[in-house]
Amino acid sequence: MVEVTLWGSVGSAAGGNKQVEVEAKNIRELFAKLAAEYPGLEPLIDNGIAVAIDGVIYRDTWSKELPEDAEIVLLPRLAGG
Amino acid sequence: MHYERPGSIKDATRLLNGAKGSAYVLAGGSDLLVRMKGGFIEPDLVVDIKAIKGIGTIRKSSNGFTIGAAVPCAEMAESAALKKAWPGVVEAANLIGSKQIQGRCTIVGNLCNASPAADSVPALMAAEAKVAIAGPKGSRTIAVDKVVKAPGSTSLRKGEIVEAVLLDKRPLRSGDAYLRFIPRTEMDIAVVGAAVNLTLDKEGVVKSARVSLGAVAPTAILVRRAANAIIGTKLDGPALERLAEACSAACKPIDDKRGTIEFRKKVAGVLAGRAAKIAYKRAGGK
Amino acid sequence: MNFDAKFAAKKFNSVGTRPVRPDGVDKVTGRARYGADFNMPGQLAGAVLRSPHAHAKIKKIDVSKAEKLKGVKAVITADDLPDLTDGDSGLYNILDNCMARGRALYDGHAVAAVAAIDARTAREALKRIKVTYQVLPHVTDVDEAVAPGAPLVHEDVFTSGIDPRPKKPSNVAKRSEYGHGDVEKGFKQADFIVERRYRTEQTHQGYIEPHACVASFNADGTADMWVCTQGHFVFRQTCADLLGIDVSKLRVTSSEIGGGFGGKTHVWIEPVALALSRKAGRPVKLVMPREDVFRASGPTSATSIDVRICARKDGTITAAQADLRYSCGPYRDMWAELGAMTSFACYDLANVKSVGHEVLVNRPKTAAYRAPSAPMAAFAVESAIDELAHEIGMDPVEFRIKNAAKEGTKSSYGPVYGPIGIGPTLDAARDHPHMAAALGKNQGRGMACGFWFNFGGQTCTDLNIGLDGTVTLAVGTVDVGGARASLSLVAAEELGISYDEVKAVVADTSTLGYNDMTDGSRGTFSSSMATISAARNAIGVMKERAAAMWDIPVEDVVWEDGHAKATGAGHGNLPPLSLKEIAAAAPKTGGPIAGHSELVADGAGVSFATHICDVEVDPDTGATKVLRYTVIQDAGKAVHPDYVEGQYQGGAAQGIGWALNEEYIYGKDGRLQNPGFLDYRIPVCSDLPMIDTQILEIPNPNHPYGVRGVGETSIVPPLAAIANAVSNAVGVRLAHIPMSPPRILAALDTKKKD
Amino acid sequence: MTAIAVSTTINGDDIEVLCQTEETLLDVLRDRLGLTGAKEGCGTGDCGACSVIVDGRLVCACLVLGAEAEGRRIETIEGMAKGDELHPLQSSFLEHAALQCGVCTPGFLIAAKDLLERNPDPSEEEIRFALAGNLCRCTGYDKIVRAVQDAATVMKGG
Repeated sequence: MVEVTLWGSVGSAAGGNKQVEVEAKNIRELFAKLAAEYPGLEPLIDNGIAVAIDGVIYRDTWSKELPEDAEIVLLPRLAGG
Repeated sequence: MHYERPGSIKDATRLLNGAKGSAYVLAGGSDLLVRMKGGFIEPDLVVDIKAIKGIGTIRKSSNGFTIGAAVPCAEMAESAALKKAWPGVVEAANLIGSKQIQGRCTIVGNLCNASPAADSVPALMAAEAKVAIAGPKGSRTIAVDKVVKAPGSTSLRKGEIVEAVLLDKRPLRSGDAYLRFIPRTEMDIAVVGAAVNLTLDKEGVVKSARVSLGAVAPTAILVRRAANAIIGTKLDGPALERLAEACSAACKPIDDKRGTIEFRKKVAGVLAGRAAKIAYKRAGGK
Repeated sequence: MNFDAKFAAKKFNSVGTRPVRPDGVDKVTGRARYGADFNMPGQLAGAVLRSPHAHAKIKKIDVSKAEKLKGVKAVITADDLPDLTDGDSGLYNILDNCMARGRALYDGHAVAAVAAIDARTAREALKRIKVTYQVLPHVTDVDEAVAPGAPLVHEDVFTSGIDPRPKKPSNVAKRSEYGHGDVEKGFKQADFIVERRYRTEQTHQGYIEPHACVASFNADGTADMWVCTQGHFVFRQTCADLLGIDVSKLRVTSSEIGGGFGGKTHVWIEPVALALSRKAGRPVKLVMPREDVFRASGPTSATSIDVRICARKDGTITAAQADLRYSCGPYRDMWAELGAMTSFACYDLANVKSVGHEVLVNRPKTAAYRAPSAPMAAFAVESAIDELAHEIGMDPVEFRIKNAAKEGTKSSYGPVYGPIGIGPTLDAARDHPHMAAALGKNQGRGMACGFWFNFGGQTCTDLNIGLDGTVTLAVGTVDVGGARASLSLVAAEELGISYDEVKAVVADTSTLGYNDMTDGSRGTFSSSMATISAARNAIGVMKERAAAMWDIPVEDVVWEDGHAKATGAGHGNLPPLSLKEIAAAAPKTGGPIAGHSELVADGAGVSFATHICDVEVDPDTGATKVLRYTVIQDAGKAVHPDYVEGQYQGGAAQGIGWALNEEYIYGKDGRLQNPGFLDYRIPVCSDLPMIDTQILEIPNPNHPYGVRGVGETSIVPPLAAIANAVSNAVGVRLAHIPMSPPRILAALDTKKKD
Repeated sequence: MTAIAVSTTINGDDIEVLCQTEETLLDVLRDRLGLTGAKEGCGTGDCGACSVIVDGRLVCACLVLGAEAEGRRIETIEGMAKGDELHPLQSSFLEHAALQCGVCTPGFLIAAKDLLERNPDPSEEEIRFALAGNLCRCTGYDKIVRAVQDAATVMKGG
């Protein structure tokens, strides 16, 4: 079980939930379970959500494992210049 | 579009006079080509005057200087005699655009483009310059201030060409200066321009003066009250204050993308004061 | 792909040196080919007709007279770009922006396009297209757009991110909130408070090369495109989606790119060129005139930001709050959200809240511009921080050091930081001789910090070893400012050969796997990671070949200094085999030698910078001169220090232009008044001093060499650094960017009257 | 009749070209003659990317009509190196990394060459004002100015 913080527009898409607990071992599983629970998140996941695991931001490495005690934050996918 | 390159003034005026549609004179092209590119004008005829004999030279005579209509501004800076006699006119001409523009642009073009913000025009007005005009009905000479009527509009009649700018020989103890304000250090159109031309007596008192401002009214303006404020003085503090106040009061500017009314009024006075001091020093005043 | 990206400290031979770039000679001799420098046989000239209205219903477009003009080969409107976006609103907005569908949403919005035998005919054809508009009320100002009763850009947009969903439509497309703690509680604990509204005007990336492409749509449904872009793979995907082409049938080649800064991460004219070519049956070259570049491509947001920050007497910030409104143009986006995320990222705050509002206006679609959205937020926050330091009576550097984020700080946008560089850049600023230099009359000094996330992403490289032992490195991230040099250094480093033996090229979309764009400061970070991976794979192959040549087990071969060496008992007397020798033997040992790499380069380290600047303000004209400028930034590891310095200097210069003179000026009619370099005033050479740089190297733990992105952060601090310097010079707080001379003079007059 | 035959000299070669009367010298160089080293950054003389030298004068090729090239001597970036040998300014720009995207580089090189031919020993301020007509958005000008300073030293034989 990992605790996940949903921020900014990601939180609004999940019905205003800011903190959720999910049984997931990697990012792929996390997204699958979140999409099932909060259908509003699905389009965001399709367009890309960034996952910060202990401060390091992952945008596409869906195989990344989620350590039990890790701090996990979901952010909108960033744009750059 | 037809392009013609006549070899004589006569042919040039004949071509312009006979043109059916819109006809334009091409000297440096730094305004004309920009307007063509922007689609603001679509000339039917362009008359390139650079092949006309003598039109690309600066001539010095006992009466002063004749600057041909096709002389690029860069060349004015290379004429030591002109620079010495009329440093304000030359520095104004050399503020137009970049080095690349300098290699092409002309003061006659700057004048005939009839922009309120033309850099060389206030300097020429302060210098009491005249222009020689050739036309189908002969030649005439008029004061520079009579050329521009309104933004984009001149008093030139169909078929007429400004052949040259005429600058008088300088009396002793004379100096002129031109300053402009731009947001950057180069490449901008003047937000305010101020030119001062003056002559001192032996004691260093201003004997005569002309003050002209650009970019603060529909055309460049001559401000007699500002000139009067410094005549009879050695540019002491109160005289400079009166000069600045007269300049600010004479402005009829607009708010636009380059500056506000308040800004232009204030800075017109500031620049006129600074230009007056430079001109005074150039005239030998201490 | 198993690739260990963990940082391992090592001594470098090539990385960190400053060789001449491989594309250099082409660029100093005029041979390098940019977007507009390419031509195809039978090519037509394209041109686009644009709306003169800020907001108008397009009632009718009559193209018949244009089509009848001799030499015109195709005229297109939105009808020729049917909607294939299948409910994807983001993609639909891109389509609508490329060619207006029913309504023109800003001055410069494309409404039709032509392809003709030459440019003159194309221009003439545009004049013959008759568009009947019904002009609608418009709004261009970000504050006016959120005011009650403002004209609506879209009548069907309701603010998202608010519970319950509003019943009335609004120009605020989205609200997003970040932060933690309790700001109201924090405000009660404070002794000093600063509260102010800050405004920044819209700026353009100002790349010198206008958008340009040549598109060729073939009769068999395949297509080719040559284009200046920051990401040809992304352009391929977007164009394929919009035109209904199979991705594999559209081959996109990226030209040399004449600057992008985010503006060339979005498609503008490319789908139009393809649609013209499809209709005309011939290649079409489409180049945006400079005026169109300003009117219709990529400006950044105009903003209005309310900041409230407070602190105790001892200099501890107890609460910080920002309310940010960012203009998006006519399409919903995430610009305010990025502003909200970055605004307080430099600080360690117990109570922080930032709220972003995406504001729709009748201006061109906002595009990414170098650390998008961060400079404006930093301007507001760093100005307020400076003011607060003054109120408390603390030195602004010490005040920032006291409150700076560090390893373990919970960032204002959520995650907890690992090892980061804000502290070291502040320490370096405090100790820099610039901080102690004397100031003269009318002069002021300012400093400010900046943050950018940096990111990585999908990356693919090929490394091919020739028979002579020289190496071709094919990368898929567009080189915007020297990356081919940096990546050649990395390949040379890893293989143990000389830089001169590596030639890096940017491959087209048909010859290499997918790559994300060069954006988010990811180019060198991610492609260097992929290059290291590819080189290590090639080394693996070479070890096998050496083992075959020696006829020993591959386990007994190691790679050192560009040589295969045999280890273990019994092979000790085998002389090492050089890369050249192994390469020469390749045909007989198994064929070509190559290393490939496909990976997701995630884990880019966040980036921080501190800037210091001195200015002199003419109190009579409001003119500001930048006297001295210093950039201090963490690079992780500077692969090619010249180009790292170049990024620092270039970002600072863009920020200086933004701070002092650059702005979009709209008339009451909603039309852009300064669509050219004459009145959109980017800094010229004589405006700037030398820009000093100090590169800090705090290794990124998630890159083998410790590399972080360096491209974007440098534009974040300058707005505030200059605003602080100007405010210190004149004794009035300047809160409206750009601080043009009329604004400074007006502020001085107000001060005199007070 | 709006097409016009122009005889001119470009980088020492005699060239004859037919162009439309409203075409600029830049159009003629790029589209008629394939000399794409000069770039169109603005078309209005504000960016200097199309800098060329006409009869010894530095100009923007976008503000000269192609027809005006008749009988003139034109120098472009393509003629700056002598065969394999780069001009000292070209070498200096490479060594100082005075280019990032490089699109402004041909214009800067031509303008800097014009400067050093007129003033072999310019101050930093003189360099900055002489190059003010050439916009660069990548470098902040720092390395460009240093490259010109260094090239000046090399050309003086220092």
